[in-house]
Amino acid sequence: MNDAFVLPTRFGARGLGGCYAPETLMQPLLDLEAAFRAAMEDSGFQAELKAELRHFVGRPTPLTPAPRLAAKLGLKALYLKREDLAHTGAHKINNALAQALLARRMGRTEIIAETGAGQHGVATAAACARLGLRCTVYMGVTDMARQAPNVARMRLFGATVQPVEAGQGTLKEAVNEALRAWAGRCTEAHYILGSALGPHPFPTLVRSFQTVIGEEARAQVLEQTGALPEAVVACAGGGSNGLGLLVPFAGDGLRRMAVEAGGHGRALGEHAARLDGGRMGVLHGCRTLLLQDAHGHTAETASVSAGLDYPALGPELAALVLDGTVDARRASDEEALAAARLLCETEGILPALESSHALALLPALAAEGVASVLLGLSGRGDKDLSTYQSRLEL
Amino acid sequence: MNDAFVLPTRFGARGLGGCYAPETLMQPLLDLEAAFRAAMEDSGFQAELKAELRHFVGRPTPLTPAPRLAAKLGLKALYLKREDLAHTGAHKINNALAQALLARRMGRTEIIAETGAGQHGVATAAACARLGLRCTVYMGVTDMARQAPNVARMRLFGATVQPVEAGQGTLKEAVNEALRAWAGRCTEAHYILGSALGPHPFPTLVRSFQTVIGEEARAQVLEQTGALPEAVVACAGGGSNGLGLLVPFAGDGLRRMAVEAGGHGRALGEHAARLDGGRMGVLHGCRTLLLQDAHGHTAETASVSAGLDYPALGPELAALVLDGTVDARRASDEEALAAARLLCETEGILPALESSHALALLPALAAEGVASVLLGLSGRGDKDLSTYQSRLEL
Amino acid sequence: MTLNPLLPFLMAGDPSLEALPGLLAGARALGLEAAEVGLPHSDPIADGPVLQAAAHRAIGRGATPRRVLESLAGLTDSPDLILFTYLNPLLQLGLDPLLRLLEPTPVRSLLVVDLPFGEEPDFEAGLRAAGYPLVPLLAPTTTPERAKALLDQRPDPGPGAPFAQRFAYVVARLGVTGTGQGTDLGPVAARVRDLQGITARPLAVGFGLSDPASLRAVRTLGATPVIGSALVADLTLGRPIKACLESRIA
Amino acid sequence: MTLNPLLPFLMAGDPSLEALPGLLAGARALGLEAAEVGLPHSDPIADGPVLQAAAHRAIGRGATPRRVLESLAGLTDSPDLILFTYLNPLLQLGLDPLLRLLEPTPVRSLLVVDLPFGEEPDFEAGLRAAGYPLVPLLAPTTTPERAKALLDQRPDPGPGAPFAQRFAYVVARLGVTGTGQGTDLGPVAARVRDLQGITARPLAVGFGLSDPASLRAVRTLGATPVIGSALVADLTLGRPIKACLESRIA
Ligand SMILES: Cc1ncc(COP(=O)(O)O)c(C=O)c1O
Ligand SMILES: Cc1ncc(COP(=O)(O)O)c(C=O)c1O
Repeated sequence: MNDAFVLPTRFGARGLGGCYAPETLMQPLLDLEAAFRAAMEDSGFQAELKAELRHFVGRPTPLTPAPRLAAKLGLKALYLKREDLAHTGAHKINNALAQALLARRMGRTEIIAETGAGQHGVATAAACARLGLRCTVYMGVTDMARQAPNVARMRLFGATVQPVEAGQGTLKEAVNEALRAWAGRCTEAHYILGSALGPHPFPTLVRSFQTVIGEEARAQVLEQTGALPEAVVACAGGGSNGLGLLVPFAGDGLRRMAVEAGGHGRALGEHAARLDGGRMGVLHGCRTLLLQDAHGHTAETASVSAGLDYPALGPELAALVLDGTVDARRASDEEALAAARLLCETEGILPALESSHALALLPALAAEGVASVLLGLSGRGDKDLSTYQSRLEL
Repeated sequence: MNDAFVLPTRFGARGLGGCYAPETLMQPLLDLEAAFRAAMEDSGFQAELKAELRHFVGRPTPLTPAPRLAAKLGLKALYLKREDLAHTGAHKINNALAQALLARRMGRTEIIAETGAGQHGVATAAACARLGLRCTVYMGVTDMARQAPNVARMRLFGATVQPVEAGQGTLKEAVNEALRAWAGRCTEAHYILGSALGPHPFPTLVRSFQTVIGEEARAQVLEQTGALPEAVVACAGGGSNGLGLLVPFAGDGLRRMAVEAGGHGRALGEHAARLDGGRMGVLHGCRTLLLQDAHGHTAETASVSAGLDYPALGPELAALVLDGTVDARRASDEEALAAARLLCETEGILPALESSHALALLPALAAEGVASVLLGLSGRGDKDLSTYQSRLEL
Repeated sequence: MTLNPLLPFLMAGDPSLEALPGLLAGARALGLEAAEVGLPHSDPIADGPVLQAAAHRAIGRGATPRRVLESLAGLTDSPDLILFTYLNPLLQLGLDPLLRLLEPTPVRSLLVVDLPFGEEPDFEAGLRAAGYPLVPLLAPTTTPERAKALLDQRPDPGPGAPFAQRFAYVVARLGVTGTGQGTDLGPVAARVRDLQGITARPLAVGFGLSDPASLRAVRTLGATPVIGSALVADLTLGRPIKACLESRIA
Repeated sequence: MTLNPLLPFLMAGDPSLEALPGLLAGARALGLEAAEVGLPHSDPIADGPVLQAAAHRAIGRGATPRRVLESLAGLTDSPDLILFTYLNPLLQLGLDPLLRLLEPTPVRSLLVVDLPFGEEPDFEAGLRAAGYPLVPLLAPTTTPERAKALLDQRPDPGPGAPFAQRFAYVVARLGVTGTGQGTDLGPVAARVRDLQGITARPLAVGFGLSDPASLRAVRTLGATPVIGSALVADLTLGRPIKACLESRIA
């Protein structure tokens, strides 16, 4: 039945993506694709979205030259795309707000979302408060503990935070539970998935709402410097900020890089580096690279950052990597923590732990002779303060 | 010797302000005024400041229409000037960054600052990291406890946070200690005062670096609506965000309002409403309205918000109120907390406790028949999460 | 065609790793023609708390897909089996090893919860060619046109084939598996009647059924009720399979 | 003109509310011509930890400005006093009440730490007219031109006037009052010599002096050393004023 979709459902030479959904969700997904296509062609919707991104979210976010960090690392130039300055503190709001507008346009009055780091949950809760939609956010109990400030923020925005006890109590379980909840309420509720993963049309929808990052960044770096950088770098959890930043540079012949969570070791369960530890599989509705055991059971993951420890990489980003147009790397917990501290001390910017993984790649890039880099600072680190405090012994 | 200053040192009919500084600081203050005047006339400095405000701080900050909150309150239109989206989360960075640039231009390598809510300390620490200046922030021990996240942020930015044990352990004591420290190191260090208070030229300097708020807001509201609002409202601690927002609307014949911390009662020591509990006096280098006992000892203050509990109102804002061109009001702790929750739930924006005091005035304005309001959202509430959690029983 | 009165669902590996053959024999002793066997999966997105917990217990006991299928090899005293599973464990086995594992078992068809027709055409075609058709699912959200298409895509092999290979699975309600609290059977009854208007194949109705009255109501419609979570929960409590099923067949 | 060998600083209200008259008598018994009396203030921005703590203790004991001045009324057995204070308490009293309170006391001049010349011209003129000149302060940051101006603005009433009304206060170092650790007196010696080149009035040197050697060094320059924090700290420990001062005059 995937021929009932109009947009391409697959990515890359190996056909990643697809729509591996329980039948209950098929019609809602078909409806969602139709609504998405209609909205994208509706200038009224586009204008509304643009106005909210500008006046509520604070777009365009700045592109910040980081000369002191660049000098420290031996780069000639470094530019940071400042999604940390977007409302609620990360790129997640671009997608959450757009989907919430879409849901309202579809007549939905209720929103379901999952969250890992809590940023997507906070963004969704904020978007729902802004638009007057009821909101329930599923969050693993481990993540609730390590990202407690975000739990409080969601509640302040009037959202219900549903603790998910299963498994490791992190993002994967939250997605499971959100999918279940959506199956139960799919006639009233829209599910705002938080990254470029899940069944079609979610990966396409989320990526479409996030490319504003790269479009702005490309125009800004050209405006500020008259040239493109040699490399563009983003961290990769599900892949939404990565695609959002990297896709608009597709035709530019520069290096595009995605950094995964290297955690604290290379054995299965000690990291979340799907591209060098994962095998093709299906999870949460799509075919992609997946950390799993020999039996096809999803593996446990580990990362200091709650937003990168998802066992699957979004299918479009995975396809770009497998097809060789995006490079994937990993950064360990320690490297990310050190990179965060260095950015703090040289530029006065506190990055999210997720974004710190992208920063952690810079020394290697400099060593490889790359002179200029544009890096996606996907979020701010306020939510990670307690981790920084304990791990960096402040 | 104040005739050695070139800029006016006094404000309003009653001559508030001045430069009541120990002799040790007089020459540094004279030098500072001279450096400030030179910088303001130097297009190179102006361009540098403008570029940093744009690319690092994220200016212009948005002006957000808040239709759901407006409807709830019975206002026709409400616009929020989003200083919460400025880098580090409040308007404080406008001043901190500008003064840090000025200090570097003066050849200073070291920065001293005081902080109450921690926002100015964080902003100063960030600006110092960005520019490579050494930074020491004085902070009362009570404030360190209630704004712990900001302490961690300052330390991450490489700043030294000096606990100040004296008195109530809040902003007033931090200023005392910062002034003392500056007197000891005034040949190497610049003191970045965080609000429009202290001896000349600080009030003028800080206000000048903050009027970007009102200038942007005025242009934005005209662009978005073609008209000016009936009232412009800001909260008032020392007065920097208030002046920054209100001064550029001076010639517009609209209502300009400043909201002070009403705390939990009307007796001396239970609030920080200088305009209806204060008497003229001199503190920290300037003559202004001051909460004090009969003997001229500074009184204790109380407010749920660490950024508004300073016992003196900055002299320029106090002068505007005494001369009748700005209205002063107070909002209690409870009113501010309720207003914060309402903004969260209707618009998905989490305000700082300070800013919530401005929000708390809106029901009264609506009741007085005001239809349209532009409100200065001076900062975000992430730093106040633990207070919100306990006081709002989340 | 006589009505198959009940389609029981058992979670392989629960309540113990060795329980399955005995439970299947028990079902067969009651004359049940077919049973669903759940392959425990780490991320059962279509299952409610009871089956999630059962799956996780089973995985904890070592109930890997391979071991489960091996435990079914050579069973003769069993109803026809429908392997209820998520796609990924099958993909990881690969088609040929999977077929080799299935061959000696009583499995007659597969119900792959998260595999809509067309997403893995080669895999599905390979299964079908080897005699393992995939069961079509019809949800409350499935429109009539879509239902027709789904039934065509996974067609009825005809009256010569066993129930396990013929039936379509009617999902009784929105949501996940699990005991429904006071499920109103009105809507599913209407859907069953509509479906009976477009297909002659047997229908099973599942998700949320537990009490004998609901099961009877489904039978009254001429469809086979599925009993899953309620049965798994009972077995966990140590009740014998006979007692669990008998009252639900009457 | 003989050199006044020491200018002691006492915090009114410390070490007890009643101590001041006795301490002043003790200073006078040693032949000291003048003493500074600190009016305790809530926000002593120019004071280091010792005087801050003394002020806060004194305030806690009820040492309000009015009470302090009243306790000085009618004292005959006292050196000339310089009232060391911050501006705000004086402003809150108001000029006329302040003058009335000063009149019966041995106070001869005021050192208002945070009142640069010209900031409160009427207030300062009123004090001067009533016989209470303000002491000029000369800091390490004070340029020579600025020093000349400051000395002109608060001029020397001439040799007929007592030391307390004539002297200029040379701030020995940057920072606040308090015991200096190994203060290098080289820079202040140079400054004192430069100042002696532009003014004939007596100079006092304070901030950070404590050990007899430093005090002697100041006297060698022909200036009067001020002993503040070190003295207050000693008195807090219960040492008698005679013992505290004697060793420091020698
Ligand atoms: C700040 C931040 N960056 C990155 C991510 C990773 O998600 P994605 O790969 O979809 O951008 C998250 C997820 O929570 C996040 O919060
Ligand atoms: C967010 C915020 N708003 C307002 C204030 C009050 O200061 P001011 O009156 O100088 O704007 C503070 C001070 O810390 C603050 O952090």
